Amino acid sequence: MNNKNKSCLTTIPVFIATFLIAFSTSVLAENKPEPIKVGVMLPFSGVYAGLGDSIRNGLKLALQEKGYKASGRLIQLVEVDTEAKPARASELTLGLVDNDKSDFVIGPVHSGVAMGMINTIRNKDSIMIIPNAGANAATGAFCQPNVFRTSFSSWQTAYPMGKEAANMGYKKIVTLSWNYGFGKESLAAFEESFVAAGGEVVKKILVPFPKTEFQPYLTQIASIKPDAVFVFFAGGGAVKFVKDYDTMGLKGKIPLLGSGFLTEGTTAAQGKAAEGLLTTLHYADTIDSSKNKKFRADYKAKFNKSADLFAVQGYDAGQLIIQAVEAVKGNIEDKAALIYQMELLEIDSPRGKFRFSKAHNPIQSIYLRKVVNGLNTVVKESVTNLEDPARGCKL
Amino acid sequence: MSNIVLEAENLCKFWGGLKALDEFSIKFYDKQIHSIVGPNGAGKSTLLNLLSGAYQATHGVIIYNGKPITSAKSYEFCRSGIGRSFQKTNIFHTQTCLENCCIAAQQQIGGSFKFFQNRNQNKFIIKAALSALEKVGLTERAKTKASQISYGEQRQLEIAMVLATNPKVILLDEPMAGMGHEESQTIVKLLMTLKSQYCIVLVEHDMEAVFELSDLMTVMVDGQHLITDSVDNIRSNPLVQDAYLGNDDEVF
Amino acid sequence: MDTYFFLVQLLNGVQYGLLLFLIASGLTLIFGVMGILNLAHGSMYMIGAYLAYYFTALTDSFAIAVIISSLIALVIGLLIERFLISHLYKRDHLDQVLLTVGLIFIFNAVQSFVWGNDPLGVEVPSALSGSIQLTELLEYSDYRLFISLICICVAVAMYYIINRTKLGMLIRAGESDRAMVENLGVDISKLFTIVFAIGVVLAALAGIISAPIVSLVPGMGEHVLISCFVVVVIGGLGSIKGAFVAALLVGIVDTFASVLIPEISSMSIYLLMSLILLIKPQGLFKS
Amino acid sequence: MSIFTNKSEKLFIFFFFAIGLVIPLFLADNVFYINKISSMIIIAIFVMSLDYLVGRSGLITLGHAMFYGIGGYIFTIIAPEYETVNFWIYTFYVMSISAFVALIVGFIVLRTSGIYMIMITLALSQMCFYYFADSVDYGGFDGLFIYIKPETSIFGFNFLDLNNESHFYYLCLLSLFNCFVFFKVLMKSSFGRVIDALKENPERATALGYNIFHFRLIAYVIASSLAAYAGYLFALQYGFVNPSMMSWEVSATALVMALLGGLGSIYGAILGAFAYEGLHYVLEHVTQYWMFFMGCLIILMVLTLKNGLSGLLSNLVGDKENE
Repeated sequence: MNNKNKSCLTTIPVFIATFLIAFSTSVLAENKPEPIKVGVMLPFSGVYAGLGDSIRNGLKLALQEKGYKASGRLIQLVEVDTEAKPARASELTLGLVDNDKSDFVIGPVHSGVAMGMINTIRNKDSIMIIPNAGANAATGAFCQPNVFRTSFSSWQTAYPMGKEAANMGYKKIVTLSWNYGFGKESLAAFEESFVAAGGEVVKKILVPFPKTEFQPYLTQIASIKPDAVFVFFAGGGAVKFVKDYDTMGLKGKIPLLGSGFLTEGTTAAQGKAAEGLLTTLHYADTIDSSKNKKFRADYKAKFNKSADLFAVQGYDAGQLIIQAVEAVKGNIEDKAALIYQMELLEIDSPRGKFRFSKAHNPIQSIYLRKVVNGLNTVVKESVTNLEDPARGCKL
Repeated sequence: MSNIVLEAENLCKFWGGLKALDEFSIKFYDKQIHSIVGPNGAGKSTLLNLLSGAYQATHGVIIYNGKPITSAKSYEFCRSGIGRSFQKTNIFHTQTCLENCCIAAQQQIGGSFKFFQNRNQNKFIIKAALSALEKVGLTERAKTKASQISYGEQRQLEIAMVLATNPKVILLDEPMAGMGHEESQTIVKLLMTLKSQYCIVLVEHDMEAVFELSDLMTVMVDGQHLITDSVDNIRSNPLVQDAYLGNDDEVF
Repeated sequence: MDTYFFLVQLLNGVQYGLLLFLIASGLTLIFGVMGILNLAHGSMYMIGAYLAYYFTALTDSFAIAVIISSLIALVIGLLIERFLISHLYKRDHLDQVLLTVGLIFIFNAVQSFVWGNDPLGVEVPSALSGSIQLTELLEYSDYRLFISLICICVAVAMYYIINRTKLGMLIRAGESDRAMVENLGVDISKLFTIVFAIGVVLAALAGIISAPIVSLVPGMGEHVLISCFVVVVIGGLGSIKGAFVAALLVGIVDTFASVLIPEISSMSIYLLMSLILLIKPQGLFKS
Repeated sequence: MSIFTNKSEKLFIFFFFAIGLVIPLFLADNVFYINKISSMIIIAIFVMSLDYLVGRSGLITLGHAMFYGIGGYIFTIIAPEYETVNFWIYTFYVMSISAFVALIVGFIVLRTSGIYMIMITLALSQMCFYYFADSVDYGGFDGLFIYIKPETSIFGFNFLDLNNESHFYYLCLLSLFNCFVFFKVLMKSSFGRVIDALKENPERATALGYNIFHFRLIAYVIASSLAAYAGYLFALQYGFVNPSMMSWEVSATALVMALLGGLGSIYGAILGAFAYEGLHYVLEHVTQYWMFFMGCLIILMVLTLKNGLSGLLSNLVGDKENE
């Protein structure tokens, strides 16, 4: 009996304390109407956590340059961890919109989460800014007036590579990616332009997500002997794939092409296996502009690591908010006017200047890049001001 | 002589190469106590497990009321009227004695697929359970949890549960195991009264009780049938003396 | 597929299978002796890999990193058993499972806090960075062969320990009859401590030596855990021999399914497990 | 005849539903909390069905989320995309189809027991997960959307509007209450007697003439279709379904909630779901490393509480031992 009582005594205060914390934070958060609330919905745990960190860093850098102020109004961040779980997307979005009264919601990384968020936010007043998730539908079939994207559509990142591959003289190509939306969309976009340029995709391999046992597939590729291989992988999968491609001896024998995510934020972990890889993306580390150089220097100074694409996208989300608020002179309560102004904005991004398409996706240049000493260097501008076809969008 | 209720013909049970029961044939008559004795490992429990359907026979036939039931599922044995008790007390410890018997009675009386009727609303079940408890003399323990009654009482409850299933044949696997003399006598008396209504198959090591109770006895050795006869004939049979009784002082 | 590529794929399958065995062996050992389903097993794999990364960077030597990391894993295993799990032996097995779920949360948080969330990689040690030419295109790296060798060594060592030594005798006895071991006058709690620590070290060791060929990302342990379950169950819970056979089976089936029937390759190992359990409900080698 | 097992249960249920009934009045202008509590209630229904399976019937599964997901997917697939359908009719459809699926699945998994059953349920749910994740028609990893929520009229009376958060909340609360009463009645019934018996001693139950396979199958089908109902509610709440609903982590988390609440107590499922979800919500707003504290709290609770939170409550109220 004594023991039981003791256990009660220790557990109850823990509960009470945690619930008190909950209520006090929620009460505190409700009292100030003045500042502009920006909800940040990114993965800070799980497989995509690294991307979440970069985006948040970029965002903070942009806001800090302006002292967390736009048109005299303070900008406040409210962060939540999505854990990259689509099932939680709606609940968390509602939390930011209804509970925290966010004017802007920035997020997410994961396309599945993005679809859940859009579905929730479409009837709401808040404006959603997607700093990564590339699902074509987000600014295509599902496009919404209050949803903007500062990143890319998966179509944009892979379409130019098809032409480049044909230009390099490759006729037969094997494509490979994880079997999920982003990957499949990238392969489809690549195939679209590659076939149009006279090439042939001899085999399309879809690897179950998130499997990283690539050896059987690489052996299969070796038996097919294509002119080149086009892949989509990101994050940990990209690291593993590039390393495996090298250790299996295929590197240097069958050229490896990729959507830029193959070498984005991963080159340090990939080491020398990544050297020389060709990819296309809307950003490269060595873009020769003062904006990019300053951005990279500031980022390095503040966070003690090199900036990557995700940081750029987060940074631009921050710039977008500041410029939009300034364009309406701080009067963000009129959402229609705010959206109208946002559509007109030109963002001076480290990647180069861009505007938004009708579907609210950036019209941006795509670079052909090569990994040199762990940096994604510009080979050339592959397509200037590429606009996503926004298939199915009625805006 | 009364009629044959349960019968086994050429029953075999092999565990891999081990012959636990080999070509065993036996007949059980109504309203009699038929004891099965033999040294440890003779195959008595195996036989009981086969007769109660817990094991499937390797080959051979079990005939119950003139019909073969060898291939029936284990739960069908009880339904057709072959109840059994276990060597190791096998009751529902967290339930009351009454509830234990209710579980047993409900299968025969029905209602197991009534999802919304309170389990205590079926008076027939309660009645059958109480009468089973009364037969073994546990009426005043009805509301006590099975884990809280004495070991001897648990053995009685074990038998009460068999009775509550309204059986024709009762297979008892060492009902007196681990009991003191007085407790054993309670069971002996109980079995005496039950004899008039049921066909009872008794596996037991307590020879005193066996000789006192049995109408017929079967001696088993090494999974084989040695002899079946009346108690007096067994006692004087030299074959039995040699093969089993005389050599094993421990048993007596 | 011609014979040559068939053989290469077979090699892929065997190599993957051996690695699976190394990870799963600790899980099945702990379950067999202690009856505990250690869900935090995958987390120890992850921690092992990150420790290898950390100490390789610190000491510039993969070999030293292997030794230090294994020792740390041993200490972690001992601490968990002594201070947490040993309090739960008299409780329901599900309570022990719940405890290991709590451990998963803690390990994930520690990983994220200490090493951050970017994908990390470990360079293959230079002594093993060469490779063997298989076809005109394909090579097989020495390091992968080295891993296979380690896995086989562990398998042989475990076989020897369990079948030939006093500790092994106790382990086998502990699997079949706990009460008997106690009656023999052996301190069963000490046996449990040792077995749990060995299991944890095996998981960590798998993480450590595979660090150079995988990418280190948050949550890497959970993916591995499910594959381990499949291996352990197919082999028969608690059977080291079973785990070995099952790991090879899973590795080979997974490899060939990836190439030959890509439409259902994501389900292949689960299909295999379901089929085997339907035919042999206790797994292949249940004692 | 009271459906309550002990005093603590009675007290808890009384207070929980009393507070549950009035709480939307205090949160009228904060839709988020109403939504949050609704989703916790939905999870509680799911956990309750699992608790019945694991705690009352002794069938441990790590694939229960399969039915949670199936419930949502069935509705999304069979309901016409741009047409308003009736909630009750589709409740019937969803539950009967998933009951049918559970019948087939149960037929396979109940041949095994113990840890092997855990594993085979895990395997089947993983296969189901990959089936939906790899499918082109069902939206793959991105899932499917529900554009129009059903209406809830019965005989022309329409008293709940599912687009209204408070109305949806009351629907969830009612569902939870019904679920609780249903399980309690089931436990006290003649059927429940057999389930109790075969959980404690399946061998003896067989010897008494029960075909335990049938009873387990029925329990499995009941619990699974209620899990599907919870998944159906989840799909309706936010208007989408996703394969991650059936991932093994969801099953495992539900099991953790059931254990936290106290296995087999049924009302503990509510306690467990609310405690876990509440802690999760609080901690993730306090620190990015919420997992660390979550893990510590889980371990602390395992070590100090023997029968979960319901056991703790029982001690506090002073219930008699084992009643």
